[in-house]
Amino acid sequence: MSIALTMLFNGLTYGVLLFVMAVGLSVTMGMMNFANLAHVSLAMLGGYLAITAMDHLGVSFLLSLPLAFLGTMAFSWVLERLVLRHFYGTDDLTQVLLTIGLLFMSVSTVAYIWGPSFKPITMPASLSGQVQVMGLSLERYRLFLLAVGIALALALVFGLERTRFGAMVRACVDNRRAASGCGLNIQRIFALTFAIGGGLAGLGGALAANLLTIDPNFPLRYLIYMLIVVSVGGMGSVAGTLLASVVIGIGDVVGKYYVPQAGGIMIYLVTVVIMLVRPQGLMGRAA
Amino acid sequence: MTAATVLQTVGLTKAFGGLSIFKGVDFSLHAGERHAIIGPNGAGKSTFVHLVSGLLKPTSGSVQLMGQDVTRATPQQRVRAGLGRTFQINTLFPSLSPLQAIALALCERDRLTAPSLRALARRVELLDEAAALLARFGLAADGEGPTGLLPYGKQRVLEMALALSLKPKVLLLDEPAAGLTTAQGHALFEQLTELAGDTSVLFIEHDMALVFGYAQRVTVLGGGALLAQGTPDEIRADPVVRKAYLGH
Amino acid sequence: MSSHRAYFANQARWSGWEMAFWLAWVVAFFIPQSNLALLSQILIWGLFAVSLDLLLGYRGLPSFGQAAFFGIGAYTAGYLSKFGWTEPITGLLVSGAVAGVVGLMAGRVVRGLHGVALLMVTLGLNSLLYDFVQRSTELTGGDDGLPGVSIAPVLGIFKFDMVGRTGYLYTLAACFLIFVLLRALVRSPFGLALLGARDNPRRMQMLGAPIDRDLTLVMGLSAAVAGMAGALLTQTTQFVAPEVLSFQRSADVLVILVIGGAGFLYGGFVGALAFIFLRDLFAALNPIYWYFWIGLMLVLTVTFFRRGLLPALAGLWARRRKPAVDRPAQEVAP
Amino acid sequence: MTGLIRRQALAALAASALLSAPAMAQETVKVGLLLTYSGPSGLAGQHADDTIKVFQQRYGSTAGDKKIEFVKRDTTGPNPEVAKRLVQELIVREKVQLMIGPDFTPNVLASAPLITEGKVPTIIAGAATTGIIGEKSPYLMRTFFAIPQLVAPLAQYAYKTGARKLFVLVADYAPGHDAENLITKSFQAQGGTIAGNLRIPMRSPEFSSHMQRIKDAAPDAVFVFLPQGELTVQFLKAYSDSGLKASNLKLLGTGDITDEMLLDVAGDTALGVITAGFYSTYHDSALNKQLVAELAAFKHAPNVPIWDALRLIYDGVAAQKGAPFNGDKFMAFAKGRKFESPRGPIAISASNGDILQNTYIRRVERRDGKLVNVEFETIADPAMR
Repeated sequence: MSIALTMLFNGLTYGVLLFVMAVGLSVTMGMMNFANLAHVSLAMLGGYLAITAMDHLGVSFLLSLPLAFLGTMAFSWVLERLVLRHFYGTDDLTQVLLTIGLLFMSVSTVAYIWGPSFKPITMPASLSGQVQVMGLSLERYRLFLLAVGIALALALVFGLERTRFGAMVRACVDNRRAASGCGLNIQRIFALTFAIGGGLAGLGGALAANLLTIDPNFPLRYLIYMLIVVSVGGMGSVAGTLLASVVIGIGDVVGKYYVPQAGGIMIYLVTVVIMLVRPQGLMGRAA
Repeated sequence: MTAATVLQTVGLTKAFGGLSIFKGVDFSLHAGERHAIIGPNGAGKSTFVHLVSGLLKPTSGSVQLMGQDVTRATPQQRVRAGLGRTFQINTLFPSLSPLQAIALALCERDRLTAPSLRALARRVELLDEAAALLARFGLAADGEGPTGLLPYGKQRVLEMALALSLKPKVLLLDEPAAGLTTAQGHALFEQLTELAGDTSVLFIEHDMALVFGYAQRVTVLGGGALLAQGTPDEIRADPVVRKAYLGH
Repeated sequence: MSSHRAYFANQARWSGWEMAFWLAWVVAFFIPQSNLALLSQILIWGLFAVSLDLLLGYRGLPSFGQAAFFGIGAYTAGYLSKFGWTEPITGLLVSGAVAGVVGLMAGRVVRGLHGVALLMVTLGLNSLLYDFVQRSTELTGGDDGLPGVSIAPVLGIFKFDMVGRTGYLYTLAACFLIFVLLRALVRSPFGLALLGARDNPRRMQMLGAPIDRDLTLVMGLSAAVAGMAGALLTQTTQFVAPEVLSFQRSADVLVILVIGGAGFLYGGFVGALAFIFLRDLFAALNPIYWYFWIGLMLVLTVTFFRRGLLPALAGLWARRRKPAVDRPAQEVAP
Repeated sequence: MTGLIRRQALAALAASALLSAPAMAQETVKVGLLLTYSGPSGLAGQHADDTIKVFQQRYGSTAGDKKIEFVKRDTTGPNPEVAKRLVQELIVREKVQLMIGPDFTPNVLASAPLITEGKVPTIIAGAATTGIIGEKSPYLMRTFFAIPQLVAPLAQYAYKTGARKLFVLVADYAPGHDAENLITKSFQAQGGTIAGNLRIPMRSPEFSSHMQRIKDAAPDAVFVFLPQGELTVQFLKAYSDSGLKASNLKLLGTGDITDEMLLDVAGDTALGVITAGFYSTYHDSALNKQLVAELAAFKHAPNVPIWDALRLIYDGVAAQKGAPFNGDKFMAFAKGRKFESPRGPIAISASNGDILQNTYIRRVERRDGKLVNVEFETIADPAMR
């Protein structure tokens, strides 16, 4: 029984990690109807910023997380202002191809700046190894990840539900024309939302550095996972992305444990089935 | 002797969840008749046309077209049975020229669109028919330019030409004169009368001048129900209609 | 001939450009130093992109899984030759048929989808197939490729020689014949029906058009052509490995078609020429960072040549030949 | 398509022709170089280039009376279609007389027929699967390693040091399946039993379920075979995070999982891992120490298979002094040749051209601040004697 619980815990924390990395993309896709595949490159950037901060500035791991968030947020702001805002309203194929181009460019640029090999991350002792919780031996880092994930989910849900800015963002998601009709500065809201989404991806990348490996080919490896989480969850829905992340995280881990022959295809099966049954995703609005 | 009924609905109802927006309408259209449907906004006019053309599935009730029950039929099957319709908002083919659009409609009518290696250009009689149709609708000069660049008025005419090119037995017009000046509206209805021949026409219209000018019978819808049905004069005099719709 | 008949005949007739295009490939064969192996692969990429053009350009359906059909064709040709059916031409046709049948089935599955959902389902199906082929080592040889592929000489006479002469002529002939059939198809009422459904499915319904049947047929057709392109690759390289149905290949062919220009049937070849040639050039110039230039090329294409190189070139040529004043902005009608 | 090295080499050639007395036109032997420079495994190509630079700094670019000129091409990874085209380009248009690579088994299998038809002696320095060398083309040789050379000795070592229940974990791809069958057969031949085996997907970001399966099987040793790259780093991290490392369950693997390229990325998670490998930067020989020192300038380990391939080419070409270069003569010279490599004594098998070499059992230890594979047992290749 304890094995099943451990597997559930590991699956949940893996899902939380996917959520943090993907939620920004879900909001930008849902709100600005903009498919930004380069979002996964922003996650990689966050990973590199955190590692560089720790190696060169001697910053602790915990402090490197906000730095990764702010650094990627700033970069996302510039990227949106310079390039992406000219492509709002184009058809989704154009956006997909544009951002695949940006993704390819990010792979080479990062290899040029940080070198082609893997970047190791040194974890503080307090976050490595195992700890006994209710008879289960759980990894400390995953507990930390769960805590950060829950805090973030709550902050996002409250941020969107309770704050004025949240209301403005939701207004834009529902009906951009109406929102701009009643005086909302759409451009500024888009820019800010995209930057926050990018910052979240950066934070997700920094958190992922300890579980996944950070190297220039990070985007090529994890692009598909992020697309799956966002489309299965439903564009524009934070709760949908959270649900999809957890379902896919647990499905992947538990699937690999109990049905090893199925190997990695569980995640693809889930995607195809859900997309056929509910093309708009679990919680997305019907197209 | 009343002419044969070409289109009939019995107890036609449509409800979205609890909200029923179309309550048990019995309606009949006679062969060769020009029939107008009027009613305030939200009266269910467009819903009625969508239900009859098959773009919406009714919750209950039935639709008979040329004597066949088409309640569950797909739009394509209804078109085969002789139905043609236009749309309130122009739904045309932006990247095709009017000539190509009409040629496509004729190919669909004659069931020529199965994969084949025979070039469209070799079906000369069909192309001639398409060109002739365009000429009759006064669009001969614009045949080869992109539809997207046609002025709005001509696009409305093309919308009608497309529907008529199928030689439908029953033609549904969803506010054909929408967005046109009164003069253009009348010109469009003149062309319709002249070209429709023995096709029965059911049209939704707001402009009372056009309704009373061209319709032989009128149906008034209100709140998703049938308020009244009769000749233009009867409808003009009917107290229920005057209160619900004309306001005095 | 009255103007409307000329209008349609004009679209069907082979223009000077088209003949020059195919003649250039024949002339390239006789140029002594020309890299026939590279040109053959460009042709195969081009045909593969044309198969996607049927879906994307003519029916408006994007797909992230076109490599699945390419791979099915490639492996079918491989298995045929492994089990003794080494004759290439029939092998090519059988491979196309097998891929086509799978395409028809896929067509029925993805019928109601569009936009991102369609991209994800095609991506998912492609990934499932790739994973299966790569993992079942006993059946497909997995990563090491299918062992025992050898193709008999074409028509029993022309052996697949080292320099690639037979390979080039065989590929060119196959591509040309398949292309001629596709060209006739898109100029038939079926082609016009595809364009109509791309522009406005609702209007097509009200014209009584069987758009679902057409969609399944065009998926099957596009899969068959992709399968034949895959078979050509297996037959000319006498080898097949899981890489033929990788996600990377599906992404590359989409890039190629967009760069070339969707909806013109020639966009696939023009895009393949530009993409493969530039990729080879960038890779030789700077083997480590050439990905950057491919990405930049894609961004520039999507930004400036929104509808691809071909229409941009055609537009340029049209403007240069006739001053814009007396000629309406002639959209290159397919 | 002139590669970078080719332009420099051409310039050097022109210069030397002008300067030297009008001697008999010096013959140039062109050597094709097919490696991966881009994409996920692009690192190997770059390390090979540096190794070639060091070799040429030491031995110049002439062998005997002939000039050696490299023609470089990027196979962009396991891409048989591209590899075959590049091999054809090198043989037919560049007219290379020798070749190193292509890397990855599918690339070699696709190119073998061309290599045979072109009669171009080719040294494989980056593909380990069996059934290629000697079988697919008589002109193939290998300076890399064959999977059995590492797996069989490891099975013997494991049994000898007390392991009875072995858990086998491999990546789910062709070489992985080969390794799985080999380790299972050789360990059972020793009398040991397989506690369990697992094939993990090539792209598997999440490892906790795999670790749990190892714990369930409760083996006394774990054998691992993974491709070089993120899977290895993630496995080692998960192995230590899940507490398996702390329970000092012996971890055995082929040299790939503790390759110097990944050692400092894996960090302490690799400490104590026992592997069977053919080369360690810590190998105790003067030749190796000097090479490692010279490559330290490039901040990475030497690519020894490339180094040995160059050694073989230079010696083979020099042996044909005074006569135009001949491929078949080179093959005759190379087969059966024994020479000292930075990894230790090696030989090219006279029968099929595959490599014969010692297998070293090594453990990862920290020596003067750096993680290295310390060789503590040498198993000589029976065919070497």
